[in-house]
Parts: sequence; C-alpha cells; structure tokens
Amino acid sequence: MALIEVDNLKTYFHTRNGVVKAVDDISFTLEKGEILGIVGESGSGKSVTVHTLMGLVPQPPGRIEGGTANFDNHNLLTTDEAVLRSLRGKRISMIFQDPMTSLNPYLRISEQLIEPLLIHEQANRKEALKRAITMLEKVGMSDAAKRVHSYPHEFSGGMRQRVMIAMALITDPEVLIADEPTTALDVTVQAQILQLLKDLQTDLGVSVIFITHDLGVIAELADRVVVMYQGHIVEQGDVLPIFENPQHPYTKGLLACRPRLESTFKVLPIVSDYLDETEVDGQIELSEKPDAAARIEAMQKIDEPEIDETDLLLEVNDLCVHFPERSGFFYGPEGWVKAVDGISFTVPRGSTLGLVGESGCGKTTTGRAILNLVVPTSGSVKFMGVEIAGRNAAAMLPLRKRMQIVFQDPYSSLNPRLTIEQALTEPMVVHGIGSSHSDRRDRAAALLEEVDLEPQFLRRYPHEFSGGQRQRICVARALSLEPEFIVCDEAVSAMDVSVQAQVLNLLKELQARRNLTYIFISHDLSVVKFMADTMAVMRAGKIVEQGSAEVIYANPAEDYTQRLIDAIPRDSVGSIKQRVT
Amino acid sequence: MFRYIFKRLIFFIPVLWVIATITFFMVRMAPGDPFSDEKEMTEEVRDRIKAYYGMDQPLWKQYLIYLGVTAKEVNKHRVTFASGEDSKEYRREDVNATLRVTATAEVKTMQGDTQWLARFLDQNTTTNISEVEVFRLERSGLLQGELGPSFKHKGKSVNDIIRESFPKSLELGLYSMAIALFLGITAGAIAALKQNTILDYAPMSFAMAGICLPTFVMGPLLVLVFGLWLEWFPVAGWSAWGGEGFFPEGWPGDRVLPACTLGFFYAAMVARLTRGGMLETLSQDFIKTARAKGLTETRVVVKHALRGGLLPTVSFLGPAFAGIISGSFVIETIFTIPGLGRHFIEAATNRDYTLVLGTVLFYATLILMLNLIVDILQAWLNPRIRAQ
Amino acid sequence: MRPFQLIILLSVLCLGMGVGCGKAGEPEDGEGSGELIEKGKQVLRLGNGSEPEGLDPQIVTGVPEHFILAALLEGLLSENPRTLAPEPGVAERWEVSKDGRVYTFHFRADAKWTNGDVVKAGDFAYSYERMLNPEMATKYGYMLHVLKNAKAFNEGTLKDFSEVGVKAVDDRTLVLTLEEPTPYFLQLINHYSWYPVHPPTIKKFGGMTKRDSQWTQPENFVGNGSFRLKEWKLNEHILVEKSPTYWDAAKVRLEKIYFLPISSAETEEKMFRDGQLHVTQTIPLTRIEHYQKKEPEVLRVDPYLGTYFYRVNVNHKALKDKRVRQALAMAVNRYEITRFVMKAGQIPAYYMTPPNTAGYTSRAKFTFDPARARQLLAEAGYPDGRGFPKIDIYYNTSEAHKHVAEALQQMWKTTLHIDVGLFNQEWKVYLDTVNKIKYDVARAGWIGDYNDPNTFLDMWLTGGGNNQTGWTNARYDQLIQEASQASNPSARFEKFQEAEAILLDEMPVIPIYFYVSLSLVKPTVRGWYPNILDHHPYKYIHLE
Amino acid sequence: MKRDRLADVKFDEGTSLWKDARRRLFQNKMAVFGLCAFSLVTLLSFVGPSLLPYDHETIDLPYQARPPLSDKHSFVCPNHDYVHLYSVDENCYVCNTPLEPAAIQPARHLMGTDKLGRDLCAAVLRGGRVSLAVGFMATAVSLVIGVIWGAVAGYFGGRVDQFLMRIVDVLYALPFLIFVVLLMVMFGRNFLLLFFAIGFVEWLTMSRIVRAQVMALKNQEFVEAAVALGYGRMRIIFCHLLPNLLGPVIIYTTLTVPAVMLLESVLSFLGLGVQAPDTSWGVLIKQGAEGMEDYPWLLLFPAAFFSLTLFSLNFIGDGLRDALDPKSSKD
Repeated sequence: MALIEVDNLKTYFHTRNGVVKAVDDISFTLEKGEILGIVGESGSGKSVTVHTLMGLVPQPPGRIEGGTANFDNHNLLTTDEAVLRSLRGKRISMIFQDPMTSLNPYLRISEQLIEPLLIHEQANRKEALKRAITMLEKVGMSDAAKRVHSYPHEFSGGMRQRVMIAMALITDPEVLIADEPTTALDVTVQAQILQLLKDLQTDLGVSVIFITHDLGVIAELADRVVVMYQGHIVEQGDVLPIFENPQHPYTKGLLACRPRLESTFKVLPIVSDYLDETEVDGQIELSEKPDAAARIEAMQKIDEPEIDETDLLLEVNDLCVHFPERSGFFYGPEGWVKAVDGISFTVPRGSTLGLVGESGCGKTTTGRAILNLVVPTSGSVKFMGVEIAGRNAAAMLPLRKRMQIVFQDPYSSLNPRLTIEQALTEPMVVHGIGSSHSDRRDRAAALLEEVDLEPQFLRRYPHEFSGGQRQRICVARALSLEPEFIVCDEAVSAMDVSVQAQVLNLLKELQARRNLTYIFISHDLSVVKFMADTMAVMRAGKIVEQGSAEVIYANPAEDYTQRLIDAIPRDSVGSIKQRVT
Repeated sequence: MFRYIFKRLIFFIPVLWVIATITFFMVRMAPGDPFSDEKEMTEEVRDRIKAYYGMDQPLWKQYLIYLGVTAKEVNKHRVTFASGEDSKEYRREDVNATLRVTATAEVKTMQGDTQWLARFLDQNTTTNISEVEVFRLERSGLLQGELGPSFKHKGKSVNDIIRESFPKSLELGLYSMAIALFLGITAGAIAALKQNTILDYAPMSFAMAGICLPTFVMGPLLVLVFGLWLEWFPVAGWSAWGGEGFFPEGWPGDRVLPACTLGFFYAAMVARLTRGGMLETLSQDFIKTARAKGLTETRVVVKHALRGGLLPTVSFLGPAFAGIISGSFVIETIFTIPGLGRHFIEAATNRDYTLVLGTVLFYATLILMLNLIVDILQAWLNPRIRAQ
Repeated sequence: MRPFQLIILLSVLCLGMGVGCGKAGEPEDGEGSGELIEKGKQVLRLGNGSEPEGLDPQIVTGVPEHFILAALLEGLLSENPRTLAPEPGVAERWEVSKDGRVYTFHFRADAKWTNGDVVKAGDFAYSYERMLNPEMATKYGYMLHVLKNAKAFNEGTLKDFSEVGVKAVDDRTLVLTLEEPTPYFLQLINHYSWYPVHPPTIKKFGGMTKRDSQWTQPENFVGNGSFRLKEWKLNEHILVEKSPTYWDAAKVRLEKIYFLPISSAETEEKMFRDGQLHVTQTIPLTRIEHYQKKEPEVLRVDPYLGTYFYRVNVNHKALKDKRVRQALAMAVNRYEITRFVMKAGQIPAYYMTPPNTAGYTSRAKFTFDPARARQLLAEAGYPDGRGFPKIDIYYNTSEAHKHVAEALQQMWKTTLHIDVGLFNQEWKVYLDTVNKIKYDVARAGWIGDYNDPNTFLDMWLTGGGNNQTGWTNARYDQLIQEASQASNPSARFEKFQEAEAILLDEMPVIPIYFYVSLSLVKPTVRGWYPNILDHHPYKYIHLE
Repeated sequence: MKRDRLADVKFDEGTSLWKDARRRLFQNKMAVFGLCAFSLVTLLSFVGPSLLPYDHETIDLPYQARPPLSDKHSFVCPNHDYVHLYSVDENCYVCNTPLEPAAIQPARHLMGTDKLGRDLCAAVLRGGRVSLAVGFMATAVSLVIGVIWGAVAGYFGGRVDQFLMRIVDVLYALPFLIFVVLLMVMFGRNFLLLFFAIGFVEWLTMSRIVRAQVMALKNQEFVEAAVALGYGRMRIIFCHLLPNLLGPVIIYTTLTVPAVMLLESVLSFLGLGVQAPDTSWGVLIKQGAEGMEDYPWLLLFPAAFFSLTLFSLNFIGDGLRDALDPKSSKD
C-alpha cells in the first residue's frame, strides 16, 4: 500500500513577472519501505514538490493550485497547520542539501537533536539526550556522548550531514525526505553518507524520498525513480528498466552527460544533444533529436592536441604554505597549520594538470599560492621561467594578465552589483586592453559568445543567471585578459551534472582553441580524469601520487587514491543489477 | 579566552592615555577658565587661586602632575620671619605634624612622618624680614587613581562625584535598557515575522516616531500627560530606595517617566535593528530545518531565529549602553536626576578641568569595557566567532 | 481639557502602549502624584536654582549658596523679613560712634555653635582674617574693604592683621573700625561674606587657607544658624534641620528644609504643580501669563535689586561716539520688552540704579524717543543709518536673552536703519569675550550686593573689574570717590546723582529693565515676605 | 510533450545600475510617496518663504504667541509716527492718547505667531532650509569619512585596523562640547564649521558599521577574483566592496539625518550654527518644547515638518536600498 500518494499536484509561484509553474500536475506514489529517487536538473521542480508535501512552501508567493497528497488519511495539502506540524518531524522527516547552513549555528547539536523528541513525544531531556547519543552512534559518530554537546561549526560537512540524518530519524519517522543531501559534499563523504542512508533504511524500515540531480546516486541507492523536467514528470519507474532502457530523451541525456571513469569521451554529451524543443501553439514540445546517436558517436573521435613535455609553463618546487594556528601575545604563533607542505610539480604548456584530493587536503591553497593570492611560506613558483613567489602586488600586476583563476562558487565569485559588461570590461581597463569603451564592449560581447552566451546578456546582473551561466561568465572574465594559464578551482563541483558537462566541454574547447594551460582542481576523480593529462593526488598538504591520469586511474598506487576512485557512484546497469538482485 | 581579554585590557592603557592627553590640552585651550563669573575678580585674586590649584606651573608640568608622573607641592603655607628670628616651631593640625622651620629655609619634621621642604619666597635684605614657603611633595594623579579635586564643586573630589552620581545613572540606564530591549526586540521580531503587513508597518512607524521625537520633546510630553494630567507618576525627582516618599507604596514611581523617555528612544533603534537582523536570519536554511521538525512558529522564532537576529542589535548596544548608563544630560535635567550625565555637560560648560577629564576618562573606560563585553557577548551568541 | 491637550494626550497614549500599566492611584486633593509636601509637618521644600558651588561662606559667590547659608549661619545681625532693617543676631546690641566709623557689637551669651561652643567675638575676627587673607584669594574679599586697612591686608601689602579694623575686645565684644563712614554698613554685614566660621573646625580640616576643605561636609559642618546641615547630596538636595543649639530656637517653627537644585525652570514649575515644592526659584517665561491669569494667588512678583542692561564697547569705531550710544539707547522700546517679552512686570529702565535703592532714585533719565535717536545718529555722521558699520549683539545662550536681543536687533534695524547681527555664545566664552572687550554690544545683568546705589555705580570706575566696556571718565571716578567720603547721606546721594547723570550722558551701558524676583509660593507658606534683596529669613517662616 | 515556458520576461535594454535603480525606485509606492513629500518640503523650504506675506524676522511684539489663524485686532495711534499695531492696550504708551481701533484683519498667520509675534510659518519654512542643508551636508561629510575609514580598516585588517579603530575609540570619548568651543575659537563663526563639527562626530558609528560589513564581505570570492585580476586595493575597496555595503549604509544614513538635524540645535546653543533670527527645525522644536503646554502650535508645526521629512527620507532610504540591490528585481 502506498504510504504517500500524490495526485495531480500543482504548485505555482506568483511573481511580479508572471506565474511560474514550478510543479505542474504531477502524480507519484511512495511505497512503504522503498527508496524513491527524484532526479532532475535544478529548476525542474523536484525540491518544490517535497517542500509542498511538507507544507514548507512560502505562501505567498507560492500557491498550491490543485491536487492531493495523501498520507495516512491526511491530505497534506489541505490539512490544517497544527496537524501538519504534528506530522512534520515526527512521521515525516526531512534533511536538506547543505549541512553547513541547515544546522542552527547558534545551538549545540544536542539541543537541536532532542528538540523533535521534546516536542513530539514530550520526552524528558535526559531520556531524549540518551536517545540522541544512541542515534548519533548509529549514524557513525564515534565518541558521541562527548561530541553531542558540540556546536555545528566544530564538525566537518560530512559529520554535520550525519547529525542532520540523526536528527531526522530520531523520532522514528515513517518517511524520510532527503533533498539533495550529498550534493555539497566530497565524493568520498558522499559515498559514506549514501552507504549510511542505505544501511539505516534497511535497519529502520523507513521509506525514503531521495532527491538528486545525479543519476549516479540514484543508481547506487534508489528502488524506483521519478525523472522531472521543468515541473513535469517525464518518466518514472523501477530503477533498472530506466537505466537499461531510458525512454525519454531527457533521461537519455542525463544518463549520458556524466563523465564516467570508464568512458573515453573526449567531449561529454549533454542533454541538449538528445533533446529538441519545438514550440507548437505556445506549448513546447519535447522530442528526441534524430541524430543524437551519431553525434554521440562523433564525440569520441576528437583529436588530442600534441603537448610538448619540455615546454614548461609552470614549475612548482617545494612549495609550502603554513598558516599560524593561533597567534600568541608575547611570542610568535603557537603552531602552524601546514596547508601545503613541500609540493613540487610541473605543467607543460597546453596541458592540464588535475589536482585531486579530499576537502582540506590543501589543493585549493596550492592553486591560490601559485597565483600569489596567498603568500607561500617557502618554495618557488616559476611561471615561464620567472619566479613569482613573494612578489608584491605591483610586481604581480603584469603577470596577473597571463594567469587567471576560476573559483568554485559562481554565486559569490561575481560581484552582485556589477553588470556582466562591467565585470568583463573592468579587467581590460585595469590592464590596458582595448582602445576605447566601445572596443572593450565588443570584446566582452565576443567573449560571451565564446563561452556560448548571448551578447545581449551584457547588461544583466549576475543574479539573473543560473549557476552554469555564471560559471561561464567567470570563465569569460578570466579569458578577458587573454591569459595563457588558468587555475580552475573546483570550477564545476557545485553544478548539476548536465551543466557540469557543458562547462567541462567549454573548458576543453577553449583549451584547444587558445592553447590554454590548466590546473584543474577537483575532488571528483571522474571529472579530473576527463579533463587532465597529468594528475596529482594530494593528501594533507603533500602529493601522494603523481603521473598520467590514465595510468593512475588504471593502477592507483595508493590506497587513498583507490578510495577516491571507489567513492564515485557506479551508475552502470551492471552495478544496479548487482545491487537490486 | 582569558588571554584574549587580557590582551584587550592591556590595549586600554595607551588608548586612555591618548584620550587623557588630548582632553587635557583641549580643555586648557578653550576660552574661559573655571573661575570666571559674571562678577569679575581682580587679577591678583585670580592669580592666587590659580596658584592654589597649581595652575601657575607651565602647562606641560601640570600635565605631568595630572598624570601622576611628577610630584606636586601640597600643604603649602608661608612662614614669616622677623628680623633676627632664627626658627619657628609650630604644629599643623590638618596633617598632624609638628615642624621646625628656620629662617634659612630649612625645615625639620619634629613629629609626623612626611618629608617637608621649604624655599624662600621673599627675602628682604635691608629689613632682614624673610618669608619662607613650606610644602611637601605628593604624587597623586591618574597613575595613583586620583582624578583630582573638582573646581566647581568645592570640597568634592572628582572620584567622589563619579562615585556618587554613577549609581543613579546606572540604575536609570538599566531600566531604560530593559524597556528598550523589551519593546524594541518584541516590536522588531513581530515586524520581521509579519513582514509587509500591518503588524510590520505599525511598530516600525512607532519606531520612526520614537526617532523623530527627541528626548527633550518626549520627556516633557510624558511629564505633561502622565505626571500632570493623569497624575500617575511624579513629574521629576529621584528618591532614594527605601527612603521617605515612595517606598511605603512599594517602589519609587519617579523612575518611570525618565526611564520611559530614554527607553523609547533606544527602543526605536533596537526595533529597527532587530527587524533587519531577524529578516536576515529568517531567510537562513536552518530555519527551514526547524520548521521541518514541526516546531511552532513561536518556537522557531524564539529558539532559533532570535539569537542570530540579535547579533546586529548587540553590536549596536556596546556604545549605546555606554551612553545610556553614563547618563543623559537632557533626561537628567528634565527630571532633576542627580546622575553622571549632567556632570559631562556641566563640567565642560564650567570649564571644571578635572571633572571634564574625570568624566571623559570614566566614559572612555566604559566604552572600551562595553565594546569588549559586546565582543564577548557576540562570541557567546555566535559559537563560530567563539572559535576564532 | 482643551482640544490640544486631548490631541497630545491621545498621541502620547498611543506611544505609551505597553507602559501604561502604572498605578492609577487616586490623586489626593487635586495635588499631583509626586506629592512630597507632607501635611501637618513643618518641612519646607525650596527650589534652589543650580547646585551650590560649596558651603564655605568665604569662598562661594552665588545666589543659591545664599539661600542655604542663611539657614546654616548667622551674622552679627539679622534682618527684618519685611523691611530688611537690622535686628539682633549674634550681637544682641550694637553701638555706632559719632563719626560713623566705629561699630561696637555686644554678643549674646547664648549664641552657640552647633557643637555647643559659644560664639565668641574672636570667631568673627578669625573669619574676617580668613576672608581677607590674600592666600585664601576670596572673590568677595572686597566686601570687607570697608574695614580699616582691610584692602591693604587683602592685597598683601599689609602683613599684620592686627592693624585691620577688627578687634575682639573680649569674648563678647567685637569692635569694627571702618575706613570711611559707611551708611549701609549694617546692611552690608548681612551678606554671607560677613558670616562667621567655626575656627577649630577650619583648623581641623586643613587650616585657614585651605580652599577645598572638607569642613563643609555634613558630618563636619559646624554652624551657628537656625538650622544645621543634615545631608548634602550632589545635584539631589541639601537637607537642613532645626538646630537645637540656636539661641532663638524657640521661634523657629520649621523642622526641616530641603533645598533642591533644579536647574531647569520648566522642571521646577512642574514640580511645584506636582506638589514637590513649596517655593520655586523662578518661573519659565512661557508660564507667566498662565499664572497671572489663572492662579495669581501663588505667583509672587517683587521688585528686585538688579538691572538688566547692555554694555557698549566704547572703543568700537562707530560706538566710540556717545551720540551713537545715546541713539541706540533711545531707540529701544523698553515698554514692549518688559510687557511682551519678559511679561512679569519688570520695570523699564531709563537709568542704571534701580529706583528707590536705599532711598535713592536717579533724577537723570533718558527716554524712548525714536525721532531723537535718528537725529543723534545723523549728527554722529550716519544719517538714516548710512555708512554705519554692522554691529553684533553678543549674548550668552538663553531663551530670554535671545528674545531681548532679537527685539533689540529689530528695533535698531527699523528705527535707525542700521545693520545689526546677533551672536550667542556659550557662557564661559561669552565671559571671556566681555572680559576682553571683544564685543560690540553685549548683554549684561547686575544684582546688587547690598542695598545701596554704590553697588551699581562703583563698577564703572576706571579699571574696575566689572567695567568691561573700556569706558573711563575722570570726573565720574572723582565723584564716586567723593561719595564714599561724604559726610552725610544726602550729600553722598547728590554725588551719586551727578555721577549717574554722567553715566547716562556718556551711555557706556544701555539699561533695559530692572529685575523683579519671580517665584511661585504655595499658599500654605507663611512668613514669606517680599523684599528687594529676595532675602527670606527662615526663622520667620512656617507652614500651615 | 507540452509545457508552458516562463517567458524570457524582459530583455536587456541599455540599463546601468543607476538607471535600473531609478526605475525600481519609482515602482515602489512608499518610496514615491517619500520622494514627493520630501520634494514638497524642500520646495516649500526654499521657495515658500518668498511667497508668504510675512518674513521670519519681523517682530510684532504685541501680537505675540497667537494660535494659528487667529484674528488680528489692530489699533493705531493717531498722532505717532512709531508704527505698530496694538492689540492689547487702550492707550498708546508713548503719548498716552487713546488708540483707535482699526479693522479686524483676516488672519494670515497660517501657523500662528511665535513668542515675539513673528510668523511661525515663515520661520518653519526658513528653518527647513537650514535643517535640510545641515542634514545633508553634515551627513555627507560623515558618510564620506566614515565609509572610507571603515572600509580601509576592515579591508586591510590587522595593525592598520587596530590603529584606525583605536583612533575611533579615542574620538568617541573626547568631550564634544569643548571640541566645538575650540573650533569656534580657532576658526570664528563659520557656517561651514558646522558641517565639519557635526560630520566629525557622526562618522564614528558609520565607520564601525562599514568596517564590520567589509570584514564580512572581503572573504567573498569575488574579492579574491578581483585580486587575481590584478585590481589595485583602492579599486577593490571602492569599486567592488562599497557598492555592496549600500544597504546598511543607507539605513544608517537615514538614522543619521535626524540626529544631525537635532545636533545642529545643540550647536546653535553653543553659538556655532545658525544665529537668530535665522532658525532651524531643531531650534524651533527645542523652543516649542519649552512652551508646549501654553503654545502647542509652536511645537506642533516644526515637529510635523521635521517628522514628515524624516518619514519620507526613511521611505526613500528603504526604497533606495531595495532599488540598488539588483537581486530585488527578481520578485
């Protein structure tokens, strides 16, 4: 019997610019004891769906226009707030995407963990605390009795997500809704969390609705899957048939665009390679592109440029970056955090070096030290034979033009108050590129075209773009100075797989076109493998393994590398079969 | 933590020193002196009074004396020797000492333990009459914790004046702060929760009105209405706790109006800040988490949102609280409250040099302390800061 | 309730939401909520202006101090509460020598200090020595200069106090010898600069010349007045209670007096209405009309020995011409200023010394005469104000001063067509400006120290500390000098008449109006009589 | 499959931050109201006095403290050239002849007269001129100093921050009164000094606020991107950080304006600031407060104008903050 039955649900948002049909007439069910995956790109309405069920859609601007959602004789859409509150957190729990912001930073986690018990079960605090500790132990937190009194900021992202899970499950709910719970996490941590959810689901018999944009995760976890696109369900069913034989072109695109470790694509297929939109009578029809198969075929065949291994653009030698742990009052610092601890590598012109490792391993600091954004403690960084470590701002200025960086978070790396035009032309002004205002604007327009954006966007503000578009703008901004060398610092980590594929393709294309040299920093080996020629694996500030990407992937010398490889979800049909049967 | 506090406390010293130095020279440069009055005195009298307070010394020396680095001459008195007179022995009641002073300007303490010095003031060789000034040296200044005697309030030291008046300002300040925080936070929180509804506009309009109505309007207005027309509260005055007057009825009603006047003004500020902070916090993800737990809206606000929402209010409160508990001149004048606020202004208008310096240094210390406390409080409210 | 009241009430009620939860007690007898006046008890509560500077009679100089010291100390004589005529004080009788230079005071046996000591003639001699001691540098030392050789001793040229005309013949006889016969001497010695201090106490707390002595603190204070100091809380109140050692204690009916330093006239008036005060120090300008019309029974307006005037800088390029100064004086409509600005019945001043000061009224006077003023200005070379440089009126900031200055500005502008600016200054800055004669025209006021024209006229002597106009006139100096040596009162007054005529002709000062003392007095206060010095001996006051 | 599409709503006309902001500002009803009210008050203050039949300095003592629109019973002295209209006495006090009643004039003192019989309306409008000028100039001074100071302290951090903020601490504590008196002594009576004196105290809090904001913002990646792009520090502070501080800065600025206008009345008391008979709202309110029981209109009208201005500024401020935030156009 279905635990939750959703029928013809419609949630619209009434904004100043018109009605946005975020969820438009969808129906699905959640069976007892199953894991239902909802998959789709951002903006597809998957989050709004579950928020509607939980009664968390802000009204206004949101409004539930129709449909029913039955749970145990309650229509979740119409039942009054008090009843809904008694269900929320008690029988239906929810965990959110970003564990960094979803826990109250001002309260001890013990306080937050026992809160549902206090409210829903009128438990006394002592009892509740005991259960909280048990629950924390269950989600794999060692020394739970002690750490239960910590504050959220004292935990890593993975640990916080465990706390979130513990908090959601503490009341023994029947349904757990997980809204992209692993998206913000490292692959290795993601693997752990997924494993944990799987285990808990079996242990506790809870039904799970799992929302993700990553089909790989669905393949690892879900029993059934619902594919959403632009507010509609385009396909749903058991996980194996859908992976084996996707019907909808969108599903096909989603399945294809993920860089897989085992694939040999030189260009990643993207959703639009499969999907065709045609407008008929104001309605948009989706259909499969007729030549999709041929296109995908062609993608395997793009040639690699030749790399001259002796033409070294960048030489890093014994680079160290140490941060003072806590500065003493009378004496020097009490200790040093060795973020980067004596690493050396070289990058030939026109090649890509992949830098991988878990978060906190020092890869980001390395990237910034190379650009002199953090001052290296010791060691040398030679760019085209010129030493740049320790140069001051003025001396760096001519070099800034030639080496650029693209950051992880496209949301905070663009100044929200500058239009795209300003963002793109300002570097040119500073470095004296372009002769006049209009010349620079033309260049900016050309840059936008180069990153597959329309030149009309010049007058827009960053917030008017999606994350993928913003990242392209960041790339365009980096390119505005016509650099030879770009550090991509987790440039695609925060993106939906489909968008990620587009950006990765773009980067590759630009590299070929402009003979760029990249350092590509990521925690995701599959992405690095796709991008990089050589690869360095970092752990605790040191490089543990270094060499050709293909070789390392094929034969990882270190356990650590192996672990990174293993963490990547296997979304092959074979692995699903193995799991399901 | 203690290390941090200690470090901050050490920093107080140079800051206070700079303040003392600038203020010292500033007040001396201002026209007029503590002694000028509508009825003028003769230059001679003025010079003597100045000499009495050590103001005949060069300014830099007065400064060093004020700091307590240099000793000053105290208990000065003159001994006149007639011709042929060698020495005099006499007793000084006030310092409990017996002295023998010779005509050659030497002095010996016969009884008592202080070191006395003497010098010629006037030595007339023809008549052989000489005048000797006897004094002793004493170092009392900032370093010794002495703020000196007040020029205006004769017989009172600045330390006494602050000690006497600060508790009253503090008491009033605490009431006002309580009112400001209670009204301000409630109004701000409600306004934020019910953003863009009547429950938002109404309290915010009142807050705006509170900012528009200066205390010198609000005070008399409240007095007129609640003191004279409705006769609920006394219009002014400051009765002692447990003293005569109001205590038999349980509480000193004369606190109500001044505390409200001062409180309303700050309540308005607090309301605006709280609203802003709450709006910010309410849009955070963890509020969604709290709602998903099935908490009631009240609990969401009180337990989860308020703490973060109060952060901007708390940082505003540092200087505001220093201002509020060191007294408000306007309020204290309107309600005749014997608090510290009046001394701030009156000392300056009276050119009561020592009192100006004393109150300024006291206020500076308060500000520094409160900024420190605010930082600690913020760390307490926000564990993330605490970690740093 | 008038409509305006209603509007204000409503708006405040709205503002006061959440606090309106006070105790809505029954107001008693229409008296206010702050009722501090206890019925049936002889406790007087007085508004006392600003906080006293101190309680050492030989150091302080202000009016608030006077009110308190009059309760704590008693001089040789006391005064009649209505006429201010001398009455026995510490001295039960006194004699004056024929030439009017030697006064002999015979002390009563039962005059006692609050610690029980008998008040001796030597105590007075000690006090006068302290007052005149140059090291003490007392501001009011000049009040004692009528004593023989006192000035020399005070200025330090004479070292030996025994040469000063003060002699304690025995414990109960004090002989004072004067420099010149001084008709107002018996008035003069009622000023607090002539009050005695208790020598052992002074010695105990730092000796004769210690200025910031602790002896004035309540726990140390030893006085000989009808009341003794009980509490002194800064800016809060000074409480005195009936002294059991006072010789005339039987007559004193008040048990306690509270002196409340209330610097704001508005607040004081509200406290009066609220029943917290019996007597106020003053009345805010805005409330005078109300009391005149609605509650005349509590309003006290009495002539007061003071003149409000403007100083003119006689060194100013245009103002050095006396015709200009006369023109300025004649162009001022004093009637309008007193009637509509000051409102309380102040008297327009057309001469310097208040009328009937100890029987003296100036014969010379000028008038309000706009036509004559214009003519004088034209004679001085500024027909219709042409070519007259802009002058500034300087005043220290206060609502009343400002109003008067604005009115003057307007009158001079419209009558004389000259450009007049206003410049208000903070008090001490203003004092500095006036003292250094850096002004054009500056507001001033003078309260007589004693009831005699001399106190208004000797300040214009060349080089006088309070002259501050730069004006100097040899004949005037001579006349004042002669007056002090005149043999009889009428001759003396003649000299003053002549001197004042010079002053009014030269016009270094422009009198505006004569002060009145303004106060609100509860009808229950009895024995509070009007007099020109605003002195109210407390032993005659009681409450009903 | 059919679906609706959220149309590409607006396409990018040549907008800039300011143009855009203006458009959004005019969409905000409260802000438009504020703008209208504020413009009206400003216009009245600068043009109004010349339209009134009375000026703000002509004194008519007998006609003092009249409520709004009260009648003017006038009397004329038949044989005296000293012209005045008397409303109280029966006889001319100069020549002591009976006064002849003149016609009852229709009241034209819209807001009544003040304690010297001057037209209150003229004074209020005239006062607006001073208060608005002071409010804006002094706020601008405090804004410029405070923002630069706070931004530099916050961005550079460390020793620079320590040093700059300690200076702020010191200035917080210095006795303002003495400072103003000294200013006057050193520079004389100068209206410009007023802006300086007020700006001098008001920038302190602004600098603290800006500093805190900058410290929070400077860790954003776009700042790091700016460094990577080779921008100078000043460019980063002023072109990249400051525009993002506008929200709190605008809010605090709208709180500063009333504080400044009231502070002006205190300074006038000290002799710096406007000299009578020129006036300002602060001065008028202060005077009005003293007689609020007997002459309520003397408080009511200046306070009403003052409040109206502040309310409208507040609305404009809120509107401006929203308008300058590109994100707010989303909904």
